[in-house]
Amino acid sequence: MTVSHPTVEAIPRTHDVEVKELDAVTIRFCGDSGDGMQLAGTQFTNVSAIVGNDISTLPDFPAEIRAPAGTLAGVSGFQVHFSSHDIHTPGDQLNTLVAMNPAALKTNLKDLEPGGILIINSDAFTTSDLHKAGYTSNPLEDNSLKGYRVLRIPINTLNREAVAPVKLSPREADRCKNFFALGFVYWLYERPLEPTLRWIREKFSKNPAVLEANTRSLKAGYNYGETVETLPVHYRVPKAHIKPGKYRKITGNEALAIGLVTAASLANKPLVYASYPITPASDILHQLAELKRFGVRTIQAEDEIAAVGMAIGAAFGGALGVTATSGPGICLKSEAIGLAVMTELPVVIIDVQRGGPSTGLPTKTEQADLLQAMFGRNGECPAVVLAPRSPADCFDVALEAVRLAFRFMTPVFVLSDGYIANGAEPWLIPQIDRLPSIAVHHPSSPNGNGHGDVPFLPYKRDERLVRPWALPGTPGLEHRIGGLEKEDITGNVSYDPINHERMVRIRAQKVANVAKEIPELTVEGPPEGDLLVIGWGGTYGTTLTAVQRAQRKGYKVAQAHLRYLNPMPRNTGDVLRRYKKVLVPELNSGQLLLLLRGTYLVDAVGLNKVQGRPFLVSEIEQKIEQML
Amino acid sequence: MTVSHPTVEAIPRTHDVEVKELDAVTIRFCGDSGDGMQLAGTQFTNVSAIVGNDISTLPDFPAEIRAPAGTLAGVSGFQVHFSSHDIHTPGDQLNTLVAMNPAALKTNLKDLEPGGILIINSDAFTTSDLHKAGYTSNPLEDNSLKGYRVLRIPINTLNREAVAPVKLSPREADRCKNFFALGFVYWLYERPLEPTLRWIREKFSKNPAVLEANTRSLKAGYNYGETVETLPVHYRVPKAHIKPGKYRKITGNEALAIGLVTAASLANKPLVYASYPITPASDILHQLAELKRFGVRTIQAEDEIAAVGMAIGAAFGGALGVTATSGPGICLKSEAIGLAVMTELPVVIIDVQRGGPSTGLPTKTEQADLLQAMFGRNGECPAVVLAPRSPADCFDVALEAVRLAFRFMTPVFVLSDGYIANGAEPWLIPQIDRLPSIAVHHPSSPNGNGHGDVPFLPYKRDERLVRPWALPGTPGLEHRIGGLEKEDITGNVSYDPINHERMVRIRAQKVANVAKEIPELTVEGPPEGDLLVIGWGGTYGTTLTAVQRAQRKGYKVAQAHLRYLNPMPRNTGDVLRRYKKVLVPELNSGQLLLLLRGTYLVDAVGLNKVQGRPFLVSEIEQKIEQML
Amino acid sequence: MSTATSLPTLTAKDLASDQEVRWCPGCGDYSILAQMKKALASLGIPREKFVFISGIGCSSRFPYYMNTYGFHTIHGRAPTFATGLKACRPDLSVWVITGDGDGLSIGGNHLIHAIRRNVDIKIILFNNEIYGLTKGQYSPTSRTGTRTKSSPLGSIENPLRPLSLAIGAEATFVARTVDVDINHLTETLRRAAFHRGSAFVEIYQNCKIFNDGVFDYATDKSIKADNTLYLEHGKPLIFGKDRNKGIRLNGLEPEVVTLGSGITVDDLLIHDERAEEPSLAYLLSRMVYPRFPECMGVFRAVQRPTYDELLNKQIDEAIAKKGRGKLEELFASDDTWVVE
Amino acid sequence: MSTATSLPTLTAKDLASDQEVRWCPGCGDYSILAQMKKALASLGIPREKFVFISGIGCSSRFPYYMNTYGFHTIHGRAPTFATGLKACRPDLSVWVITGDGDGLSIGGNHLIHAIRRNVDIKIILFNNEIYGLTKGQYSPTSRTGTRTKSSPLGSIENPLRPLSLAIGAEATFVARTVDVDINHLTETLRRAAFHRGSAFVEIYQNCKIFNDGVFDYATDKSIKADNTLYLEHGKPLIFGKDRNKGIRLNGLEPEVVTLGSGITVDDLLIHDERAEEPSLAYLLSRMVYPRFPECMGVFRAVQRPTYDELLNKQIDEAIAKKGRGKLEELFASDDTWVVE
Ligand SMILES: Cc1ncc(C[n+]2csc(CCOP(=O)(O)OP(=O)(O)O)c2C)c(N)n1
Ligand SMILES: Cc1ncc(C[n+]2csc(CCOP(=O)(O)OP(=O)(O)O)c2C)c(N)n1
Ligand code: SF4
Ligand code: SF4
Ligand SMILES: [Mg+2]
Ligand SMILES: [Mg+2]
Repeated sequence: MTVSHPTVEAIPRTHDVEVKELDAVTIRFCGDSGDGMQLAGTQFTNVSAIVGNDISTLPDFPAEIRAPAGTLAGVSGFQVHFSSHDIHTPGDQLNTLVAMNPAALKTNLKDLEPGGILIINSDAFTTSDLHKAGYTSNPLEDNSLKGYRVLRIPINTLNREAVAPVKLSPREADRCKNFFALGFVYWLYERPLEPTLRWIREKFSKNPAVLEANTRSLKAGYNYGETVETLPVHYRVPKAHIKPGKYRKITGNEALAIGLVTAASLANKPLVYASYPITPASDILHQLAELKRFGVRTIQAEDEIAAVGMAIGAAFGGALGVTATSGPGICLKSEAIGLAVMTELPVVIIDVQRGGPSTGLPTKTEQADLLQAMFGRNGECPAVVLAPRSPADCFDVALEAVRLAFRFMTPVFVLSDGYIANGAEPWLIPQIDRLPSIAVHHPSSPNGNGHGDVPFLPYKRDERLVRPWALPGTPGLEHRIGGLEKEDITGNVSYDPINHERMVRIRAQKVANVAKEIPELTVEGPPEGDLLVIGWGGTYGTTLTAVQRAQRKGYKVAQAHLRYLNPMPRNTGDVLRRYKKVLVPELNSGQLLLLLRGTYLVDAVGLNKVQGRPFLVSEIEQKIEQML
Repeated sequence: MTVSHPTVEAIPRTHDVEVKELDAVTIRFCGDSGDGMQLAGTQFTNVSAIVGNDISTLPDFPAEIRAPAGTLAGVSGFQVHFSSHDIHTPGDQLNTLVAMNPAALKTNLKDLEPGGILIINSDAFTTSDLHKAGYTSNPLEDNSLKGYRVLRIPINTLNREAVAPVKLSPREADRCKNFFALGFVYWLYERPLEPTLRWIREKFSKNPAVLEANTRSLKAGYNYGETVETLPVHYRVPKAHIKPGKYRKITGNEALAIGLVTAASLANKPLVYASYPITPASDILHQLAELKRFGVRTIQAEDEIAAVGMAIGAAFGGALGVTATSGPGICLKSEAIGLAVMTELPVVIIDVQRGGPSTGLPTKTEQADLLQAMFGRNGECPAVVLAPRSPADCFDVALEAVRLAFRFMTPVFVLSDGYIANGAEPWLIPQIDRLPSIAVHHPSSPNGNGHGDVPFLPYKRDERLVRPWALPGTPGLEHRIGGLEKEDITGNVSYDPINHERMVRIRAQKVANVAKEIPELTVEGPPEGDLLVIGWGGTYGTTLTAVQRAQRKGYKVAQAHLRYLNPMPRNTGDVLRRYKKVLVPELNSGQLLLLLRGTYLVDAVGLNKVQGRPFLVSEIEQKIEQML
Repeated sequence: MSTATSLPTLTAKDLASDQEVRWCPGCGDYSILAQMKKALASLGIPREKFVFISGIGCSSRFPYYMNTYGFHTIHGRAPTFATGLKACRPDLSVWVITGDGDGLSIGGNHLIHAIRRNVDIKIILFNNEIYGLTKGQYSPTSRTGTRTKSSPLGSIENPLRPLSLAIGAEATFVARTVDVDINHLTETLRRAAFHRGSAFVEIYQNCKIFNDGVFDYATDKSIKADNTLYLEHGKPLIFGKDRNKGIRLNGLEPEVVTLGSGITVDDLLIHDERAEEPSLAYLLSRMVYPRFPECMGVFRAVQRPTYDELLNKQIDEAIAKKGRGKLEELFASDDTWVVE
Repeated sequence: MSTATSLPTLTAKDLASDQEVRWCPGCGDYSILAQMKKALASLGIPREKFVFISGIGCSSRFPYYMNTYGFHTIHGRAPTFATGLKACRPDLSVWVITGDGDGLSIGGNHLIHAIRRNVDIKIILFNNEIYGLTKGQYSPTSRTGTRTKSSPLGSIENPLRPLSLAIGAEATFVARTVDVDINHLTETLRRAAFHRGSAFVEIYQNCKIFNDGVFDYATDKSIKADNTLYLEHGKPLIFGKDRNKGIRLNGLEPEVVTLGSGITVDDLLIHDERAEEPSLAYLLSRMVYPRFPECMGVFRAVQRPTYDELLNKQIDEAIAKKGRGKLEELFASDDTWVVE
């Protein structure tokens, strides 16, 4: 599963156009926010998926809505890793970089491998744009790009020519230039045009001029590659051998939205999704708001407190109550989550983590809310905490979160992050009839002595310590719940000291009981050995790749990945103790690390990166080698 | 420092009234909320302090404002431990219990030692009051009190007689009965009446009838003891040998209020105290609101979020900004505290912890917000965390919190609790000129290159990594701060990945640097040995007493107590490792325990009690013995 | 909210829970509890359909004492729980119980947003102009100068007028009543129950312990007739022990006039609770003792679509238009491809 | 707030920070920034005395662009920071910058409480009827039916009217202006600056990207005269391209009339921004396009003691009465005893 790079050496310097087969390629489209790079990247991803590659993507937006054109702050990028084998990351280093303007070149060049292909829109390297990007000399002229395979293409000019026959304003004409660039890259990597042509036809069906222009641009870019001998070679990345089935591309936020709707349907519950917009969680709201036909009730609340209150209110009424936010919003929701713990109502709280503390880096990724999810509430206040490991995994985790919330009458946290939320990968569409069922029971008669004369006991528990979920509207089960300590069994307000301790223990034990019903922790690699690399959340793919590389080098290293952070799988301590060393890579300053050390007393060490972006495979690989 | 109890055996059964000297006594006054037990307890405490005993108190209020008279929910109690030596707890078991009604007897009897003195207002044992208390037979008649030394006094009757000469309604007359009971207890323990008589004179100067009645009641109670041979003995607890100086009695909330005003004065800063009422923190607001003459600005905010925002706004303006609340309020403040961490503004956040989770047990004590204070915010968001160990210690901790906040430009948490907040002990009034000074520096000119042409750099740091506190209104230092990640030195908004990581580390290191300027952790007992008992906050006195008892029994056990929870003293790991075993008693499910294990990898074990009330000395003592 | 027809009729007693009521003796809350039970029993709605949701405060203990479904939530947030519940359970009759601190201090934002959305919930604010549960601090409705534990030299804040605020927040139903006027209280609660949409009711409630007597001017039998004005739709604004005083409009300013000597009933302002624009209701909400009598009754009651109705309607319409969504469809909502 | 006299006069340029302005090209915020600099430069207050405090949103980036003290805080809470600051620093001129989401959605409660307390801060709400920074969801001021990312089938919520809400919350100064009307904008900001107490200004602001053109009726040169009415104290309410239309009161309902044919200026409502009771201001705040022209200018401006003033006064009075407190005294505020 190594990624081979087309280095300068690998490209035979002849004028015959040759096709070279590659195992995997990482390409990044970048340009100004107005240049349509997200679109180009998405199209490229779709086509690559359709031709059978495995894919993984990483978009990178500017923080501003519309930063001034041409500035460094305005650069938007989209990275695609596509390959002929199973991949788990969007790639460390770029094999090819498309830079639509000087600012894009400046901010992205450092990620291009030595000798990598650099496709440059030379028309954009005007004095003014160079200046905006902070270049004092023109990199196209000062020899500073000599370590790369530079393809200077006057994209503006060529594109304008291509669309000239269509009646468009110059500005409209220029808007097509992402398709020209895309067309050229399609040629470079032997991608078919048809899927994108189809997309253009559908998207612009109401605007024939733009339809025509974009079509022309795309083809012109392709033909330019074919005709002009810019490069003596183009590349082919064969199909990956992936599990047969029907696939689609999915981002983490999409998978969460779809997962929640699916879970609601499996449980036969209405989904009430209440949320206050916040980057990078808002898209879940946007997705779900489109799904009215699926019976989804979305509420845009006045703030995060209201949103979680609404979700809990819906849960009290028997619905699937869900809320999502990012870190600052979790702060605000924490008091109400405590109420859900006390009243033992099922509610799912999604935290799409971003760079912190405070407002931090809203558009960047991080994993620094784990301890907040665990402990960010007053009193002893345990909740279940799960974390998806990849975009597609969000679907499964959504289902599992709902299942556990209902089964254990408990709030469940889902810790996603900006990387998972916006990144995409292929998703094997599940067969509906193979999906797990989610059972829910609501009592319809008092549980006292079986007769109506003993009132309903809302805190009488089953063997798993779970209390009944009696719904308002059910005759004879009238009862009151609330945030004051409850008397065991009756649920009446109780100030009794011993009862309080009992209830604190019961709440903890109930959450601990979840461990009895979740899979044990498995490892990828030898069941014991020199090093265990254990992580959680979005670092999965990168860690796996790094560990596999180290394994191929002969190291006795294994990977474990925690989907369940509270409670952890019951064999976690055993697994940890089977390796001489334990490494915990996290995009924070060592949060899981503290939990593992404190809980299992293993001298684990952390690999910590807090830069608002994911690990590179090489970073983890290096650390592994350094430890062995 | 053992506490000797007057057991039944110890009281010579003769009719001559004898004076017996005791080392220490624990007494509890209890009755209906309307019975004035808090007042009786406070007066008894004051007098005991004045006669030179060491004291420690524990009030216990009902949760309701005015629960129905005579019910169990309405019982109010006040416990005083007074002694001829240094004491650190309000006492485990009662030597004497005053029960003004059946409900009070029912809820408090279990704490009375076998053979203890039980003073009962027999007039209150009517069928109706017995019924309200849930008694099916009258304990005064059914022999169930035979294990105690019961003194049945018809207090209502005797009191009414005593005040008969004064023109009062029957209700007003009955209101004096707490003074009758108090007078009797004064006789029992040889306390002088004068301090209380003086208090009555001052308090009721505008109401001569009540003044007169209360005076009569108090004296009548005393005389009753002297005259009627209820008990063949009374007791004397000699003066304690305590450090010379001027003393007053102080509760934790008072000490915090006074400490904050003192700190503001030492730093020459106005105190802006913004708070939203919540039990058990509201009294700090009430105290400070009375101190307008000291330049204190109290703001009753619309909620906890507003309160912390106001405190931070005041800090931005150069004032001492403080807010206080209890656990649920910390949830709400957490987002803004993150902003204070990011903007590095000094602000003190007091959490008077109470039973949780959620609304929990508002009037009860607990230590379960430690991890919330540490981690209850999004992102990597370190703040300083301190905890006072006793009511009087709150004064010192308030000063230290302010000193560190200013010196390190950081939010500082103070974790008090309901037990410390309402409990009282003698406080050696400090000499003003011996108080530490609190230095604050505000720049008046740009710190760039020393000339005006380089702008002010709000995030340029000194050697301790502390940024300058430049105040609005200073010409030439105009600058902007905020919750987005800051560029190192300039403080401009920065999305740069490497800068982010640097800033995360700097913020962590700055807080870690505090450890360089705080005292090392000391132990009470042998510097190494079999067991270290380490705790934090209000468990100090109980733990100390238990450890000292174990030491006297010959065990190699020592106590350490953490005032600084983040960062911990630099030698904490060393100290922990010098003992074979480590015990961490906490009024939670093991929060410091997790931190110590996770940080220092010692196999510490917890002794955990979550009953909304403090440890008993015996509970810790037992655990110590069990571990050795 | 479905109203069943052939049910065994409820009595107020059926609505009492088995929990001991723990307010202070003499607290105005007792009367409100009693009248609430009476009012609900008269509605023809089965007991299990009622849900009481409260925040925190003395008043917020209310749900424990009702033998209905109840949820004692957290401070200030009750309207949010109620909104979430009503959004998925339109069949329930949802009542929010709040206090002047709970609803107007910490909870002000949720209150105004629930009101503007016109969620079909009944919000009953017990205004005792004090924080009772936390033992006596001033509240956002306490009059300037009020001395309390947190304002020993007198409060320096301007009080909010709950009804003015609600009207400023697009309320469709606002009313005021007082704890001791039991018939008016019962009737006002019934009116609120019948309103489709957010109904906001302010109840003057005496806190015996921390603010005893603040509403004496409006409750003391000997003077209340001169200090209060009971609104009736379509009727002129008349008040006074002798019913000889009224409110006349002078430009946009109300003024108190005495009938007779040239001034007749025809000169008086006529109450119109159904006015489309709330200017009258607003103006009435500004009338404050001692300059004016304070109005009691329904200030405003207009019909607007409710939030929960509209929410469900969008769902129904979407389904009607394109059919109920199927999971297969959802999964395939982006381009798909098949790997063989 | 002290106004210095013999200072080197400020220019708008002196108030520009060195930070690159990063709003979208064409955003209405640019104009507000420019006019703010102009307005402040004219006040005679030294630059270092200005503090801008904002929440989160596009609008809330404002402080970064002003070369004054600035604090970009958290979402919705700016008034709280401003209140704390002003409470201890009465010498500063404190401005709060907020948006319709920041100030009215998450921050509604702090807004109304700052306003009712009459803290001496200037609150400028950029109303673009949308969430800009989070890329286009509807806001509490978006009109019912607005289609956005979070309301693809149209919003089902009733919009809040910011001025009605402020007036409902005891505001002493409320005004409205619009981003492109630069003179009126400057003048309105100056009026706010001169007001002692909380000044609340709503600015209609065009969001080029997510809500372009919502205020066209009030800004498009060809129609705006017919759709807006510029208030002047003591003047009749006249508007229209030909200045021949006016507002007359019909009972408590405003109505649009055309001058001539029997209707004269004397029939029109006269604006009185200083009316003690806010009924007129409230009524004007309810006039909404297209039924009415929308009012611009100062709706209400009355003097009341400010919170910060009163807070300091209580301190001064307490000191005047019993002398400044000394620590010795404080320590001995309970019974003391001496151990020898
Ligand atoms: C988050 C939070 N903050 C503060 C409190 C403390 N608290 C409980 S009730 C209350 C105010 C009660 O006043 P009000 O709403 O007027 O109710 P009342 O007791 O007067 O009926 C406060 C401040 C709390 N429980 N939770
Ligand atoms: C606690 C929290 N919740 C949500 C957000 C996300 N957020 C940032 S700005 C904003 C709304 C902005 O709208 P508005 O106040 O109208 O400002 P505009 O961008 O339109 O100027 C939201 C929801 C946040 N930053 N913090
Ligand atoms: S404190 Fe006041 S409001 Fe609360 S129960 Fe007692 S009388 Fe009623
Ligand atoms: S998104 Fe709208 S409000 Fe925000 S900067 Fe752009 S145009 Fe202005
Ligand atoms: Mg109240
Ligand atoms: Mg906006």
